[in-house]
Amino acid sequence: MEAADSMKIAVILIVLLPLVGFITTLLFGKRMGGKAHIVPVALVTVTAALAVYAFGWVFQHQEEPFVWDAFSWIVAGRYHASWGFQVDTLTGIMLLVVGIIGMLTHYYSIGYMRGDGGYYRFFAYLNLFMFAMYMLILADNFLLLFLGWEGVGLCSYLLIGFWFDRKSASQAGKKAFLVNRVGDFGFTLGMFLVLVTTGTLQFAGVFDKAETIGAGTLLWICLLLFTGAVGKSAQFPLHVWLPDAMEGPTPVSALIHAATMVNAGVYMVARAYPLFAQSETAMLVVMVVGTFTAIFAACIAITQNDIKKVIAYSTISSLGFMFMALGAGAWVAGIFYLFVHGFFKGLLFLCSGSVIHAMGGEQDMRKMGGLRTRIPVTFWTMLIAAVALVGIFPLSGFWAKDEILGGAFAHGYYVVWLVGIVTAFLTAVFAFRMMFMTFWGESRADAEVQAHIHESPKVMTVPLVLLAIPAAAVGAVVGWPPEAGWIHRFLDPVFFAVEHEEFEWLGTGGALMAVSLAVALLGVYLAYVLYLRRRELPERLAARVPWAYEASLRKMYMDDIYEVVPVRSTIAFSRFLWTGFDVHVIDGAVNGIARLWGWFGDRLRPLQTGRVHNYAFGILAGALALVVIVGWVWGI
Amino acid sequence: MSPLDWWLLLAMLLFCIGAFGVLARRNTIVVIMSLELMLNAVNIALVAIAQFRAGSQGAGVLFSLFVITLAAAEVTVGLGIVIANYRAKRTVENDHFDEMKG
Amino acid sequence: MSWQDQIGFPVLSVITFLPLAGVVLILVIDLLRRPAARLGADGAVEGAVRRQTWWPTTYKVISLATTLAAFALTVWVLFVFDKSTSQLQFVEDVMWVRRFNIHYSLGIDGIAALMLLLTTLLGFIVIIGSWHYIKDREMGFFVSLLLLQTGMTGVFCATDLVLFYVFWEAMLVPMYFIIGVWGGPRKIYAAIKFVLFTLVGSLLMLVAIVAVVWYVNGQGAGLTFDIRALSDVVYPYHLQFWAFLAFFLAFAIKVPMFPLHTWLPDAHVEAPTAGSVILAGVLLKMGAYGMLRFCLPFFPDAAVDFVPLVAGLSVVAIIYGAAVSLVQKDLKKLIAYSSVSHMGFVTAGIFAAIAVADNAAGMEGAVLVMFNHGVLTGALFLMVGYLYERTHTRQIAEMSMLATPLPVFAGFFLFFTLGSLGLPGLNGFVGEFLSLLGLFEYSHALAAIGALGIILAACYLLWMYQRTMFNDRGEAGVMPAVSLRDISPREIVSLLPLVVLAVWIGVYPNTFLDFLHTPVQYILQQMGPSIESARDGAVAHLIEATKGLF
Amino acid sequence: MSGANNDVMVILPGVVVAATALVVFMADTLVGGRKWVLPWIAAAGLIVAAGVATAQWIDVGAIGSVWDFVSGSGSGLFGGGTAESGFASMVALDKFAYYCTLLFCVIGVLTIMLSDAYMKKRRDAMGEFYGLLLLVITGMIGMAISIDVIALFVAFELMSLPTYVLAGFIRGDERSGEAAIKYFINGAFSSAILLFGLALLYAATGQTNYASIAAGLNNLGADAQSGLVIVALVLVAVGFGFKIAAVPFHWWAPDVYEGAPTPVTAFMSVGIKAGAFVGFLKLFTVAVISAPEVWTAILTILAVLTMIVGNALALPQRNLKRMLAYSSIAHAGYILLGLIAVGAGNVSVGASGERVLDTSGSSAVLFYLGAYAFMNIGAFGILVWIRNRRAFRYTLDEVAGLARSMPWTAIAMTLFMLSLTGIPPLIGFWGKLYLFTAIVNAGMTWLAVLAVIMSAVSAYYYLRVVWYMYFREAPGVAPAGAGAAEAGAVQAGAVEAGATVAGAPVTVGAAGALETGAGAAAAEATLVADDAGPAVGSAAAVVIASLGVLVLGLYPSPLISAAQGALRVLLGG
Repeated sequence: MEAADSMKIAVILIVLLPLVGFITTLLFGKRMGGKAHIVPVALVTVTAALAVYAFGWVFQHQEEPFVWDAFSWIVAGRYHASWGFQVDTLTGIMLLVVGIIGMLTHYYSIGYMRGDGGYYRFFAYLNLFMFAMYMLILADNFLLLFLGWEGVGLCSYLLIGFWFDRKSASQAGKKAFLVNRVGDFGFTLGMFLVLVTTGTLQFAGVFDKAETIGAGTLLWICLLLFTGAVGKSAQFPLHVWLPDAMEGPTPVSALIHAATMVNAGVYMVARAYPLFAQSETAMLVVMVVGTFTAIFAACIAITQNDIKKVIAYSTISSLGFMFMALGAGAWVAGIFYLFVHGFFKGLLFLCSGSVIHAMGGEQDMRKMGGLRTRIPVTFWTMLIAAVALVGIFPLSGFWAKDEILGGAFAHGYYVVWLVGIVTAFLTAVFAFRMMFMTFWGESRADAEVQAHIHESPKVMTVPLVLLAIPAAAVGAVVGWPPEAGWIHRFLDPVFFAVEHEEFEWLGTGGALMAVSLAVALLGVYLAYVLYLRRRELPERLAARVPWAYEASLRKMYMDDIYEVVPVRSTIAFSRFLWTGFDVHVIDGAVNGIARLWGWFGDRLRPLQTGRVHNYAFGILAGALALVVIVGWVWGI
Repeated sequence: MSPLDWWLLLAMLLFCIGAFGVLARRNTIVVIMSLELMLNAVNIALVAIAQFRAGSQGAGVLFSLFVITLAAAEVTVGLGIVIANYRAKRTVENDHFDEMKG
Repeated sequence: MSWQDQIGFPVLSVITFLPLAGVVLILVIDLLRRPAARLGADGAVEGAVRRQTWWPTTYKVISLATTLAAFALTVWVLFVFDKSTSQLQFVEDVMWVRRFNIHYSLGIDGIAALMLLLTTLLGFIVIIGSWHYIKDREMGFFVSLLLLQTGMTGVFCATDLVLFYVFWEAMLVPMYFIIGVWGGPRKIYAAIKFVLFTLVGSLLMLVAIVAVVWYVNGQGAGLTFDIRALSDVVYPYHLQFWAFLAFFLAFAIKVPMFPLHTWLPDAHVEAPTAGSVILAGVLLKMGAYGMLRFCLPFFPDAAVDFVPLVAGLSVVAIIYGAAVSLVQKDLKKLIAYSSVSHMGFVTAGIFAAIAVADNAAGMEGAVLVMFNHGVLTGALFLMVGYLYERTHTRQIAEMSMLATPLPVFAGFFLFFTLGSLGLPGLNGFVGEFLSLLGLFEYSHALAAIGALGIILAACYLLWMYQRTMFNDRGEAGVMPAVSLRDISPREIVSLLPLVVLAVWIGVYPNTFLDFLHTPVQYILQQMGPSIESARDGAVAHLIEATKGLF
Repeated sequence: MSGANNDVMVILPGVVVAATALVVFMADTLVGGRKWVLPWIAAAGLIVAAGVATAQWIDVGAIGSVWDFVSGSGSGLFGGGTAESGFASMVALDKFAYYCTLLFCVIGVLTIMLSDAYMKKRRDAMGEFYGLLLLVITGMIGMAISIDVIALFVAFELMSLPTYVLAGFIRGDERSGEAAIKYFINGAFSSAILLFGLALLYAATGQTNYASIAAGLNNLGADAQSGLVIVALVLVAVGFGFKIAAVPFHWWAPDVYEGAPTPVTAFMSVGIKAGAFVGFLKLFTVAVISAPEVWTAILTILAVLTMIVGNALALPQRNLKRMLAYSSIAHAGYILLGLIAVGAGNVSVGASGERVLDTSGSSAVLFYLGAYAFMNIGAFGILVWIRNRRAFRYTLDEVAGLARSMPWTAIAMTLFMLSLTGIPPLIGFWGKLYLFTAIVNAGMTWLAVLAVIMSAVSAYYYLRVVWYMYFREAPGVAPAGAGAAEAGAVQAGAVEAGATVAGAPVTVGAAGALETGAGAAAAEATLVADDAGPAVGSAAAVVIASLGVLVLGLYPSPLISAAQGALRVLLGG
């Protein structure tokens, strides 16, 4: 396919500029001190513009994606993988999310990270992340996608552990990487299976052969790839890293752990649509995992006190929603949700960052309250984000969430729908629990902190406002009318076989919409009652069902289980292998042979008596023995 | 048995007596005597073979002459060593020479 | 193709013996400078000799110059190298021992070319790295390094079995000294263990060499030790079986394969930095190289029969090495065990490649892993050495938060750690991906278990990194009042080539893979019939082979 | 040539050596205080003998083919001297004998050089020492040229008797005396057994000449494996096995090696062993050629035992001389492989119906003897050299840190130890390779496997010497190595380096330089060294040995050519 040269340049620049930013900042950033952000931010801005340009291009060429094999990467045996890029409509959506949120986060960070000892390092890492993320979404083959995939994982590791002088941060970074590795394990095997089965890793090539793959193999491929997605998108049971990832600076949480990287799993599954769509079982697994994760995370979020943890679990829950959508066959709805989620969840995080900034680093909501007036910009933007998250008409979340639930219902997954509704209710509760605890009521902070509370600088609030606009409106813009919005048409070439649901305002669709809206509002009201009006109620409730409260607070004991089952047992087993097997069995055998030989030598020494007649006897005896043996051999 | 066998048997007996002497006696002088006995036993064998073995061309006799000469030399050397050792250690018991072993 | 056609001078000999020439030069100057000192002094000869402060610099410069020259020549060779043929190139051939028709013959194919590059590269890097490392008998150390390099280069270049064996064994001696003289507290144990392990294997290999050559001789083909000629012969199965075992044992010890690996951690821990770098970077590769060069083409039927065993052991090594690394307390030991794990990918890739038809990727990946491991583990050992020069400890428990005083150092360290754990975009990934892919073609289950090793690799490496460079102790995490110098320019110079290579191979491995296509195809071609008729009863063949003994 | 003239020509090298011995004995009484001429006379005699042998060997017409010989592509150079027998077919001078004569002369010269400082302390005994040494060498040459059991036995005794004396040479030293008495009694005992074996062989065939014995055994046909022959061969094997120190006839070796003066030990370990092996080889390959199965069986048992026991017992030894004694037992085991290969090898039928044995085993043995001479004399030479420099009881602990105090000595010792282990590219490696090829060719690969496993074991105790020298510090020396020890080290290095560079070190100038150098170097060492004075000869011997080990290791072809060329064995008559 002949692709526009301008696109080639754009794609190359999109990928390379952040990399250049990373390298230059790493090398020279330290010398630039407080101005270290200039190069990376400028580059990211240009990149975002290019991303928008690319989106524009794909907007014009919806039916013929841009595919370009830049140069070969690995050529070995009969296999071949290349540095190849692909821009289709799905990529376009992702480009928008990544480009815009990425850029805004960079601006926001200028204010947020000011004065930090690792200022330049932070921007270097962020740029590296942008590079990897663009690589991930622009890749035209699984292997290159995996490169971006691991690259964002690395940046996540670096940025979570950015304050490596805190033990918790360095632990969390490592945990994120390792848990993701478990997913990558599956992803790698999935790639092997794809490669061995189809002989290529290029999306187009693989998908062309998707229908020829046997059902069993296909299921394995899907499940293995999905394992990767489970890790990256923090689905149960590999979700444990995401809450801990909040140890990183808040812009990181916004960019990586809400808006972009964690969506990579969803993106990848959507990208592999031709494979998944063929395997009903795989779809079912995706849906079940997503659904379970959604409600599971929501149950935990409801008791968390750390403002960022709440959002983190909310993110897990939202990601579960997306997988639920994909699994249920509501592909477009899933991506739709991803799209809007990026904006409002990113915003939510950035706002929380602003709150934390205002509170002088405090993250515990029990020590907040009453901030509504003190930091109004943050409050209003955060409110928008929260309402969008909860899914109240007409903000973004409403449209996407409703399409997902509608999709599940329409495909006959009533249980899933029900769980989704409950999740939506819980989401409303914990989102507004957070809002009420933070912004309403009286302030519970120390006097010292109180005096210190201030609105964030412009460089932080402007991005908030800029983000609030899409967070509020984008859902309606691209999603209207329901089930037939622009985004459906736009993504059609990607999800070529998806049938459009008919949406009837006065039919099932409308009813479902009403139910979900009602549930959301109910949730908000419950939060209002519990956390603003009758603040003693939650405690009593907790006292009534302590096991449930405890389980939720302790994150369903997942960390404890992980600590005991895989971590400690692996270490114990490794210890055994080392001190038991290596040292005693193998080396024991080796040294034992040596010692045995030495022992043998020592036993022989007494024969050497030093006495002449013994020696003479030895000679004679030896001679006789020889005669006997040789004679016996010849039977004489 | 042929005459040669008898002679060989005699030689063998003498040889064994000599060997027994070497093994059993501790006095080095006696040991040397036993060694001589062994050599002479072979001499008997050699002469006997030369006499009785067909086609043996009498080389055994020649051989035994050499052996006699060598035996004399051997005794000389042996006694010399014994005397030297006696000077150093005042003993001719070979059991006393077991400083080095193992 | 002989050197005359390609480059105009016997380049392989020059590369091989340049370090030796350096040794001779050093010794000659050393002898000359003593009488000179004696003339100028009365009685205080020793003092005068010692006051010649120019001397240490001189022999170091000589060492560096010869190794750098060797490296430059190697690069030249790689440029001239014809990648389109599997023939040996730059061939030199001189009769050596006529009685046995042993030749002094050198030549390289693509695989050897890469190993040659690795050898000469690490050769000069360790010289730079050891510039100030050794305090005692320093000259001897550099002499040993140079001798070692000659031996290693020879191993990769030799195309005569005996010549190969000579280099293979001769190289033991300098290594024995490097560990034994300049090693740590348990150096003697480590040195002797290293030598004895290797000797047991290689001596049995010697018998096998003789057996193979004399078999060929007995067939009326005449005595020859030429590797290519011998590998073209089809050997009877029982000879294949036993000779394969003997060769394989020698190489498996060197690789080292589980469960023959226990010499490695000891040797690494006790060896000085340069020793560890060379040991991990080059010596281990010789084992795998030997398998490629001998075990497979010489004894294809036996090799195919052994695939399940070897592939199984390789996977065990991957997991085992990684697991044991996880709980190490000493940085060097950790990296040493990680080498066991990484080399598992090599053997797995090699043997998987001959298990199923058309699986060249596994073998190419294996060779690439060899190269990558040399680069990455070499760099890691080098850095641990640099760290040791600063902290005087290698105990992980005694370090913490080093990224604060040593930010640049930590950056480099992270880079190589990431490479080692197989981050895509760096070299470690490409090799391991390919060799695992090869293994996957042979057995999905084994590959799955092997891939677990990648998870474990991330575990032990990141944990190690966290405990040393980051805070892993809560509040009291800062290392007790140490003022540490960050990485020096000299150290950066020694690491930069490795950084470049790591990125290069990660981004565009074809530069290196291109060297491998034809030689790997050549090996697989020779294996061809055996792979096609892959035997399915190794046990039955064992019995058959045992009968062949009598 | 014919008649008496021929007879003399055949034994000419031996006669030269024996005559030199007599000259030495006489000169001893005539030179008065100038005893130092004696070693020169002795060495000159050996060199003349070697020259005579070479002159008989060389084909003057082919003098231009020196390079062919060196490169191993032909031994036309040594195509001269058609094999001659003399004294009624008692002795024969064939290429085999030439090779052995040369080898023995080299060993003799090296021993004389080695004993240099040692004998300077015992000037009174110089005459006896060198005279006896020459007699032993005469006996060894006799072993090589004998083709009749009578001559063989005479040579055997001529080789043995003076050695008993040499072993006990240190008058008043209990250990030396003990060594002598042990060696003598056991030696005489085994000689008698050998003699009995020869007598039985004579009884079985009625012949004493090798070729006739061979024919006689051939005529016996199946009876060649009769009890009489087996007993005869076992008894012969005992006699030779004793001299080469094969297990279980090795008992004397460690004690005698330890007790005897070190130069004598060096000589015994390579010279006597070589002599015995040569005789063994010739007797078996020529005379007993018709019954290879029997002697292969006997030797296989001996070889297996020898390799295992030698290596097992060398392991716990802390005394270097004793360790080397057991090592020399082990090496006897390896060399036996060559003999076995001859017997087990492919026996073809020659043109005239006689059995022709595969020769690679024999040449391997000859090669190994040559190789072993260099490395073992070198190893013992180092002991002598250290002993000359300081108090030294030959224990392992005393060589700790030697690399600092005597770096070049340590390097040389390392060479010898590595060569003994069989590490290429040193000569010991080629020896082993040669033996292995022979034994594998003979179809007894399992013996080769056993041998290499034992080699690996031997690596431990050889390398232990190296690690003591290099990896350990001398007691009381700080690891940093500063100070006096290094001062000594540096100078010792200079001294030995001087020796190395000089190349032909036995020159007056070099000697002078060495003398001053060593005197200054060993300032404090000489206080405790009981063998005073510089040991130019020892140093030179070590240098020659290390050059041999190294140069022949890098390019073994000349020695291989010689060993190959030696194989045109004359079958008497």
